[in-house]
Amino acid sequence: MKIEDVVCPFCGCLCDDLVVEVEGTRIVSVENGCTLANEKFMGDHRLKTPIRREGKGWKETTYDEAIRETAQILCDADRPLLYGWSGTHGEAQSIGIHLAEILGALVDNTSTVCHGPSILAIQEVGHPGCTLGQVKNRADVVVYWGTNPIDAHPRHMSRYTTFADGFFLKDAFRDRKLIVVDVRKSESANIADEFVRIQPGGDYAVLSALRAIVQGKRSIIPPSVAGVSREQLFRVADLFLSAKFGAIFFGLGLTMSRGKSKNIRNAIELTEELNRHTKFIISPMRGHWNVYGSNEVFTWITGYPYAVDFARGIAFYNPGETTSVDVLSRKECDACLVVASDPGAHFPKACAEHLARIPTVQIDPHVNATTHLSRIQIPVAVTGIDAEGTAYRMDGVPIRTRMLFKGNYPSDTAVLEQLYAIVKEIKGP
Amino acid sequence: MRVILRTKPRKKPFIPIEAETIIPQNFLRKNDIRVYEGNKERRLEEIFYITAEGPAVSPDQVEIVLSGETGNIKRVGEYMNAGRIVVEGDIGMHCGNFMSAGEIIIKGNADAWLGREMRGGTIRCEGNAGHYCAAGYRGEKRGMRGGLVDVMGSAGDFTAEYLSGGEVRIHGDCGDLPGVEMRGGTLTIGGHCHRPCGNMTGGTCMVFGRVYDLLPTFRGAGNEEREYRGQRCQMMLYKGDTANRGKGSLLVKKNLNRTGTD
Amino acid sequence: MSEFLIRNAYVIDPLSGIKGEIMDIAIRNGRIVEEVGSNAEVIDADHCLTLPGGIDSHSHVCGTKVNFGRYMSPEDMRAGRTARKGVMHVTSGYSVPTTFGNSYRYSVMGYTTVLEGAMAPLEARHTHEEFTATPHQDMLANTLFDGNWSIMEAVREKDMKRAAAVVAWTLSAVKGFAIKLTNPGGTEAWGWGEDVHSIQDQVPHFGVTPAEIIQTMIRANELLNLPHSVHLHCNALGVPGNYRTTLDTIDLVPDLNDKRQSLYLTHLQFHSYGGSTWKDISSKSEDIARAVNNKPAVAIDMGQIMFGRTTTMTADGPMEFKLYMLHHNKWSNHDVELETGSGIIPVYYSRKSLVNCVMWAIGLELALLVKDPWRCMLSTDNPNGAPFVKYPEIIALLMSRHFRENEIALLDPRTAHYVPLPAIDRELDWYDIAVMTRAGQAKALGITGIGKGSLAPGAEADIAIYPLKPESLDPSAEYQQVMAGFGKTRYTIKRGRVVARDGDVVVEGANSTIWTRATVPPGYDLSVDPEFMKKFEQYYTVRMSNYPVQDVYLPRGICIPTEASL
Amino acid sequence: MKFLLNTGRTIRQGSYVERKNSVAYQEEATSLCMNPVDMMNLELEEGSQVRVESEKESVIMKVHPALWITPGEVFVCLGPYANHLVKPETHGSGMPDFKGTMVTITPTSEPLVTVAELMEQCGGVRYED
Repeated sequence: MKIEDVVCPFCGCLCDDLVVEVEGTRIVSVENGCTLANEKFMGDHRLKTPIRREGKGWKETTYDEAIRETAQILCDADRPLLYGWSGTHGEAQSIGIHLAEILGALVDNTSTVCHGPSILAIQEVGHPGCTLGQVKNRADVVVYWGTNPIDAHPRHMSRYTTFADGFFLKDAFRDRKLIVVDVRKSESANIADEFVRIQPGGDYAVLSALRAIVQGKRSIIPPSVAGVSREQLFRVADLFLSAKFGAIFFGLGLTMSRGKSKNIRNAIELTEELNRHTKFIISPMRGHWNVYGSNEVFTWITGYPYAVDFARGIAFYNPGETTSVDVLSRKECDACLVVASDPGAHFPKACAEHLARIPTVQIDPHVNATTHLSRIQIPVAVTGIDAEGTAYRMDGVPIRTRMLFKGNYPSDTAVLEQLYAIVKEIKGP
Repeated sequence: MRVILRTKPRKKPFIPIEAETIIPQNFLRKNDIRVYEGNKERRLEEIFYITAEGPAVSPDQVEIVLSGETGNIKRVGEYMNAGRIVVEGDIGMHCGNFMSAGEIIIKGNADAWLGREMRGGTIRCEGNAGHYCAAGYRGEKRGMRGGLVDVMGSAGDFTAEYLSGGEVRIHGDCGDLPGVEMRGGTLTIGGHCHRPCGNMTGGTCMVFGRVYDLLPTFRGAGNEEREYRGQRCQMMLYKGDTANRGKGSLLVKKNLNRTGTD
Repeated sequence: MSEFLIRNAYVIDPLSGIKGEIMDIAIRNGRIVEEVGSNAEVIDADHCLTLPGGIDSHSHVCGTKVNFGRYMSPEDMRAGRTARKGVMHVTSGYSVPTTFGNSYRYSVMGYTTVLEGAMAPLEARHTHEEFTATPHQDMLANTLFDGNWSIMEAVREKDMKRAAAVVAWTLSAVKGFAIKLTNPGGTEAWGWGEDVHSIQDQVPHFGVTPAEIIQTMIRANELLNLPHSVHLHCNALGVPGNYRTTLDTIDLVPDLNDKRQSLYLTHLQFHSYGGSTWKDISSKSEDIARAVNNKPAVAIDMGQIMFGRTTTMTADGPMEFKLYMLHHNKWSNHDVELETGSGIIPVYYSRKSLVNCVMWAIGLELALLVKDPWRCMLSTDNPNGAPFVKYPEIIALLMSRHFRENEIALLDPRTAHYVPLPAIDRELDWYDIAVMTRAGQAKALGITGIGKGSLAPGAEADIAIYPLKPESLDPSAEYQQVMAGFGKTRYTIKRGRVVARDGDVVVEGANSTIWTRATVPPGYDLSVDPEFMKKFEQYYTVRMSNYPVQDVYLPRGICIPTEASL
Repeated sequence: MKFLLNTGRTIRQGSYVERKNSVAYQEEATSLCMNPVDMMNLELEEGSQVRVESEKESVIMKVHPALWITPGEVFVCLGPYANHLVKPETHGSGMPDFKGTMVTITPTSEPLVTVAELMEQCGGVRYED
């Protein structure tokens, strides 16, 4: 059976034009997908049953037992951490947050090691953005700053920017200028009209310089800023100013390098400055397919997009203090539930060591690095393949992922609902 | 009155204690003071051995002495408006948040957000301070508005972020971006720092050590003389940050072989 | 079968013509009935003011821009935090509370139905997700068409029926309730960083004017026989001298419907400014109120501002950027492809600002000068003018001249030169307030037919009992009590169930979402229209099949079906 | 020799991300991209094993030449191997310095470890399916 307009649950592009052929509970072909999508749909490397660590080995267990033991672990803890969430649908995220609320837990999503600093910057200065269709239909200047879409968001350029013809740009590839700013000459830099190579850690200074230039203060700019010549800075600023509609997309090159949120703040303030002259927008290249959804769901329930601490009953938020990496490396938490992510692979070693030290439970379809650090793992259906639910694209557009076939695994929602019910029962009214 | 709080051993010593209730005014009467250990509410005596000596009729006659394993105790002195707190060792995050009067002495190191959004009073830290020392809260446009934060050692990154009033002195080094978003008040840095005063719109920052990676958007505006620890120093004056409105002053001590954008 | 009897209620039920009578109200299975059996649970109202549940006909509480208002404002979130308590979830936020925060606070004030003022169709799913997390009010969504390309093409072709077909398809696809136009044409212009400045300006590249969009949409709306009229946020919001644009707009309105207005003008306070700059801004409330009084085909809501901090959020992207240039705090913007835009900035309305004082006066003046309370709804355009928790204070200001005088004394002393407020003696009575906070809304929204806004047998048992005794209370003198009383019901009853009591929410709640579906003749069904489908696939970034909001998002949806006259 | 370690996504890393225990994932996540000039100075061939050491930690990786990287910098796709080297310090931001860790690189003949072995070094117990 061929299913059309399938939504890809891999990256923040959330492409929704895939054609997937299904035979029973097996996917036999994928059309329109990128390499990442093909691997996601065609790959079949699921953990078969719930597993539980016993001594130096692992034993199979049942869902009921695994969930009941997880509930007990979480209820026994004084500072449990519920981490992950960006790899599942919004309905499951919502239960997870209510679970944290009732447990007095910390709840955090993968933004913490992704666009968390972007959120901090947005909280300082706001976010002039738009949906991706605005860029497709209008943008004549596109900037990728500290991001390499060809590898990380393979269809971003063909669906929304460089290669995507739009209403006001009938021949996008010719009519749009592409500027790539990075510390290395990435695949994306190779096809840029202008490649700006910055010394590592130099983004803040370059952005400050561009702001000053846009304000007409050219005389202050020294011959070179973080490895970028004054001439190139002027050229880039002129390209910005001559745009009818400019779009800046930025990635982890800004969020992870020194200055962190301040780099993004500076980029947003440049965008704001440009809006005094023309139309400009800026947007983070969100990584996981539903990481933005986790920010949305967290926000409407708790008021904050990530890193929320319910220890005191109320929601407390302070990244740097209530973020997972900090809490784990300071050995604060005494139990951890990981849902739909892999902190074992993506956190520094000290954090992985603490996950191994405390009772860690993972709810995830696959065996990953965190599996080895856990006490229990509960396999679930993959949203977008054998489970469905809401996801938010990187620009905030909500799209419902599809269930392509009914498999044998329970969804994240089903497992979390059961867990929530047991915790509620243990905690009492 | 002198109240001595000495920590008891804890089963899970890494779980922070939240103790905004530890402020002088709460010890005037024999209140039932509670703190939090993770998600569990505890009576103060579950966490501390408590001794109290002498009388007090107003909070400014109360001195609280904290000793033992205090490096993981947060929010001590939050909203404090009178009296004195002495921490014999290290102190956890958010010490002296919103403090409006009184004095906090920390003999060891202070963790991050020391004196966050402080309005008045004095915090003196004899060791080092963590990140966001004397800074603001997420999303809020004003950080510290009054009072004095005096750190004998070094401070971390983003020191005095959003400083709007009052005085911050770091006698050792600062990390990256001290005085970032600063809009008023005075920041004095005795040692070295990276990229001071990014995006500043007002106030004065003086650096008596070296500045690394001075931002390209600061404009030289002559020389001035300033005194630091009894010594007259020749300073270079920069106005900035011109990426923003450029109304702030950054003074950097001259005659060091490494200044500027090197 | 659940039965309730409310005894000794001081009832004002304007839709039933009851203007203050002591009576009993019987409830069975969520509806008001003539009588119940002797086993019914009894609530003694003890002569307290008893009204139909409150209805907010223009508020921003759910959806993309509201959530972004939260997302970007941790400083606002920390201002209103409560812990989990009984069945109540954790809440955060003051001006943009979390969904549960909004729901509980509305419920405690006796509100049982709320219309979200602006939903971008492309992001409708988000609004519906938040609706289900706002469990104590029935929700409706105004759906944005101000910059809709298909609409503007139909307007250009002077094809009113095509415009109606676009509305019908969209409302049905996104489960929206009514047509919302926010700065029509201006949001498309903002796609290029531009704006339209009058209703006769051309929208760049589309060759239409705001006036043409408004006129076409008013008529298209009636062709579809939708319950509500077009809901308009006029052009030139917040600009000194904009009252001319507003008067020009009111001039456009034909009278096409004998049950309700033909055009709903929202937050009119922001559209009633005289002067030419911020220095000489003045109140033109008298001109505007006169125009409204002379035009029965329009209804308005106040858009009152109240002093203090809040967050402004609107689909009017260009206006928010202008506002940002004044405030320099922080600015978010979110243009939505082929449809609309939006902007958000935090603001602080200060008594020290003459402009803010004038704005404050204008809202009250409109409510006092518009003679017919059925055509003037009480609103703050929550949270733009103020968070809705300020409604009780506004009610007290409208009911007490004395209170107004006290407040005016605190304002910038120059205010009196720019506004007529000090000379207005009118004090609204309990009946006026009942009309302006529920009955008028129900009529204007066209939802009386599904049992909203009244206490007559057959109506939904949405009831608010306030600790106020109109028989012995003088609102003019005792305005503090009025304020306190409207702030916290003794009982809020939703669909026959007590949901809030003395300030606490007591049940989990389960609301409905009310939407409209106009059935069109086959030739007007755009879901199979090749040209529409082709353009959709070319210019949108989601597939047409993934655009409609699935039924699963409306677990308790109430559809109001209509038959289009195309 | 000292290098600045940069990390980021690669399409191969993304492709194998749900098979973290596979050889393919291990190969990609231990591939260290280095400018050929630096390789020459260190006398490294394509595929040579190196020990990459940060302040406290070290891992074994394999070198691959890359012209797109500046001498003095190296690139490894994000994953458990690279993250092993990154300090948990977040500067009060919640985010470690994933893109700016100073490392020392020396040739070695020690073998690569699997993801499971790496996690065992963190105190875990390997699960093999």
